[in-house]
Amino acid sequence: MSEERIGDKLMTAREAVERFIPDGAQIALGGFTINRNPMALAREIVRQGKKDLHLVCHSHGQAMDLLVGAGCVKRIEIAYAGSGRFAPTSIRFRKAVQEGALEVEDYSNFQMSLRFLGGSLGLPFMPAKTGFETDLVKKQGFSESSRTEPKVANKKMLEMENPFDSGRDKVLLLPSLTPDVALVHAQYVGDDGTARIKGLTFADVEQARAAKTLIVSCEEIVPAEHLRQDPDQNQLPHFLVDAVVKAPYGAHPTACHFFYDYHPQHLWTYKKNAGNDRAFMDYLQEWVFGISDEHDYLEKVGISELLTIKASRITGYAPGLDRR
Amino acid sequence: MSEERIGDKLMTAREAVERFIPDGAQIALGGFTINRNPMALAREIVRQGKKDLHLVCHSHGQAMDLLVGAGCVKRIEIAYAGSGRFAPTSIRFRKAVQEGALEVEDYSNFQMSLRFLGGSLGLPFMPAKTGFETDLVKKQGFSESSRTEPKVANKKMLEMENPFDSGRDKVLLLPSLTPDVALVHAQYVGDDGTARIKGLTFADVEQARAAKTLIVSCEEIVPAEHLRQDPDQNQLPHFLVDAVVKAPYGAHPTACHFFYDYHPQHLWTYKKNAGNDRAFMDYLQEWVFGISDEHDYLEKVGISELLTIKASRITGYAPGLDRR
Amino acid sequence: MASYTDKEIMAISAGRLIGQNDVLFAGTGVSMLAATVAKRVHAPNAVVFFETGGIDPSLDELPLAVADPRVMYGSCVNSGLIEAFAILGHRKLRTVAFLGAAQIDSFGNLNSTVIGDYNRPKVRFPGSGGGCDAASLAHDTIIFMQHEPRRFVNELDYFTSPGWLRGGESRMEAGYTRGGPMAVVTDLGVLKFHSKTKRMYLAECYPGVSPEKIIENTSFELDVSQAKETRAPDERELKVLREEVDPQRLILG
Amino acid sequence: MASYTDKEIMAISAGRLIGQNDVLFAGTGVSMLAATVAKRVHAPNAVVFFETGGIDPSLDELPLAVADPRVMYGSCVNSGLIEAFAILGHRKLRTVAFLGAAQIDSFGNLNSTVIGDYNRPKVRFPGSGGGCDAASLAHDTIIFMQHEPRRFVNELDYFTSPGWLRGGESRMEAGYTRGGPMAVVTDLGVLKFHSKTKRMYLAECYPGVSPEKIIENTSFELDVSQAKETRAPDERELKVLREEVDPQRLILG
Repeated sequence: MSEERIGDKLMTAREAVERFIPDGAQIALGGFTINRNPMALAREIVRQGKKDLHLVCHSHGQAMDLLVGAGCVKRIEIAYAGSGRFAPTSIRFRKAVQEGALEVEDYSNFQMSLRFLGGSLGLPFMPAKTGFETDLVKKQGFSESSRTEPKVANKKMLEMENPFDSGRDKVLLLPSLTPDVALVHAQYVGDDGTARIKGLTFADVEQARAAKTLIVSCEEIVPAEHLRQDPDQNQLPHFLVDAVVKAPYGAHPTACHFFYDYHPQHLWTYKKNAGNDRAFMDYLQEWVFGISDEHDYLEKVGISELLTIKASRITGYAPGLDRR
Repeated sequence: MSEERIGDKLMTAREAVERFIPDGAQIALGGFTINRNPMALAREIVRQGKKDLHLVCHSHGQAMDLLVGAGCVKRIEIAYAGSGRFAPTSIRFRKAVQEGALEVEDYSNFQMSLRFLGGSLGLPFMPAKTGFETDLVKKQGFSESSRTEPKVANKKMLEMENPFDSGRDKVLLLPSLTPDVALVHAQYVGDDGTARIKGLTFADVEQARAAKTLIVSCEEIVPAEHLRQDPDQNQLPHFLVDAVVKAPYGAHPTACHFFYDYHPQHLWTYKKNAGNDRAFMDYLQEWVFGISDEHDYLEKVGISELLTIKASRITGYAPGLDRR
Repeated sequence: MASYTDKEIMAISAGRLIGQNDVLFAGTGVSMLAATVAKRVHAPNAVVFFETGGIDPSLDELPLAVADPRVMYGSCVNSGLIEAFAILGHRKLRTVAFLGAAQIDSFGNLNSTVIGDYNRPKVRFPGSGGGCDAASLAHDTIIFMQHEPRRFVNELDYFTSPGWLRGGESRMEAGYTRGGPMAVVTDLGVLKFHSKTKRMYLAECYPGVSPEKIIENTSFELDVSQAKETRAPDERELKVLREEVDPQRLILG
Repeated sequence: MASYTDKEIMAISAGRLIGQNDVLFAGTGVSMLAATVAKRVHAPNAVVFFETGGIDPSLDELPLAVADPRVMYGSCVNSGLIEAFAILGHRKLRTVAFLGAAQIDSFGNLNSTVIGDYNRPKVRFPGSGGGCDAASLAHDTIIFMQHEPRRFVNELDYFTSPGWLRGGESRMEAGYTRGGPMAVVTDLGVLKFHSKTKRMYLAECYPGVSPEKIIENTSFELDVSQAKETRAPDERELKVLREEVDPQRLILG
């Protein structure tokens, strides 16, 4: 067992964002639509007014829409922009695309997941068998000039004959993703820095391993010995984790399995305000800029509301939660 | 929850081998050198005198050497043939290769693992960045005529420029593996057929998902509800499992984490006998042919020997086991 | 004869198309209802799984998105996205995927990305998500649509997910190894695809809906010669849907 | 001056080459000893991991193979093979891989597959295992060899794992992105590679071993002009090796 202790990796969200997220960084957002989004880190990125970010996501929701809405994002590679019933299409994303204020390149979920997998395995590209002859292949969102930038693949994807097949079997080749930064919210981090995600991991593990810098926000920091009693359940070894941010409710208003459900009341509030620019500015002022850190944020959400979404340790969600 | 119950998938090793393993089948062996080899199934394959099998393994040990030694195997694609200290090179494998009695194609562990991964994802090939200009690329073990057979890739591997890189970045392309049968020994199978492997999974999960037919032997069959209390730990959903064989000590003499350690005494006995043909025939007669089923086999190993390798529920191995 | 809403008959009609041992790839909304009611009424051995990796969950409460923690409870396996898509396309599984979209053409190709020019769209939708993957890899797909002329179009604004491409054998020639849409379930009826030409035709009209009404709501030419009337949802199907699957009417509305 | 065996000085000399925050990719046998003693004596923050996926285990008892259950106890992560190889080649990690082989040439290329003709070999060895992958992907490799002429050869019978290929820049031109052997640790001394030509040269002779003896045991021309004498293993290094790492002398013999 190494004497590795979390030590100087443990820091505030402010410090992690200041140190590891420069303007223009390519960022992979962990989580999926309304589940386990790295919201505390996203709020801090907005607070620090980061600019020209290049987001890479499969299916993303609240964190992506907040960053796009706050004008932090210049370019995004994405498969699905929505938050289930609470936003069939992510509202600020939709507005930005329709106003031409955002460079978008569309892929499918499996394609984006394979691109992260390829990056996590040190492979330059990955084959895929989905989307032949669709506009995902034929139409381009990024301009030719963007294609010359370092973190942008020089081609969106390619089609190729399968050299191991005598017939006409074809594959698409997808450029791998190696993001500058991956943001992951996990339930547990050991005091040696190792992370354990409970419930569905989506593509967080591939994103985390593909990234140059990995920031993990978490609900709890626990003795490493506890996590080492069942290492099968731990996904991210400490030497891959660059920064750990203790952030209870750090995924709010999205869900965190076994800790809290998604928060319908807040998601409806977001939906109500995101529809027009003025109301959205008020939302940002009230829930991001006007708040110095996550404790104020949670005070503002209020304990009674937090209790309504308290997840059962058995089911992992809040049984009987009013979700209308 | 589906009403799916294990029902007619539960069968004896004899029935599973009879029904699902024809002569000439391509078989992926789960486990790794001296850990979690599907030994009970391998012994049954030898007992039924299966012929012309085509094995595909990364680093394999006892099960592979038993099958090769008993003359069941015509062709093998492998990265490493050995059982750690107990056989730096697998003894019957070495003899068969030196006598020209076995077609062998060498790959590396990462290459074979990527080939299984490609097969599990429905992809025809996988890129790799290991082994450029080595003889793994340049020398061929399989004859041109074998290369025309259905389950043999038409090319061992190919080299290709990376089309997403302006420079001279290269990749190797490896044909994916979709074995006719995968043999996996797991600690637990639920009574709905779902399997949970504890400890290192090696490439068992990729092999199991890449295969057309999946046979899982296991230490215990437990209520599905138990496994469903923590689905994060289950790797193989019931609808991928074709046959379940209850086989306590089914990996002996290799280890099964949290159940039993590898059995040095038996592995040294194997090593002593495998060196010459006559002695090896005696070993097969004594430990395979002369035994009708696994209960007789365990009687023969003997309870006191089994107690010496009884694994601790905490460490997963037999603390203080004499391994000289 | 019990009364029922559009969503109810859509969910139930789709549910009837499910085979005993199918593996159902459920999306959100009506497709979630269809998969769950199919399992409870027609095919108890069918397995519902979600593209996020929740396989065969208990579904005590209805998930409102494929990433809803409710897809993770009581499941046999909680895997990652990649493993879920591997199952979706697994050659030994009869996977049936439920899809929705903004537009559909006469060969069942779908648009869930934009209306207007891709680089400066009039309307932006969420995008493919797992839709293109499901349409590419599943053994069969069932598509849910509101039956309106602006949705049943001659030409898609953006081609997101593959149906039968240009009809005939064009799907297989393009590189796909299997699959293709089995049916389109709308609020007016059920449409299927001609076995040779792969062009959409009207298979069923819901009670009280005339083939003419369906033609009016379809921009491309539609063969209605084989249309029969759909059997109305029966008591049991409605009871399961309303009391067990969506008691809070979260999706039924 | 304490007495010591070949294996002891080999394990300890290799251990001394390890940096503080290295991630050590351990094989079986002597390389297992070297990784463990390096960690306990020189680099407590170094992390030992195994190609089977056992990462940073407690190593209370010495594993006898990379798949020994002892690599799975007290580890921070138990992953699969693929994840382990991804870590081995991870661009942000200084991974140091320990390798052994049957033959080595003057550029550190290795043979662990056959002696004689590949299709009908005189002697068959286990094969690459993870050796070729480690030699291809690790930040550095350290090779353990018995110093004999039949092992230090002009030309390999089979080229299994890449060292510096044909020397100079040939490794990078071949498609590798980093790595290459840092040192060869034998029972007679320690050899390194010229920074430009990448040809092997003698860096250290163990106490009592003359450069001539090493030349005698090397089939190819060897530059011994820079050879110094290795500092003998000290009390502490031997104590840790004998009492903590391999008390049963399972590998030390």
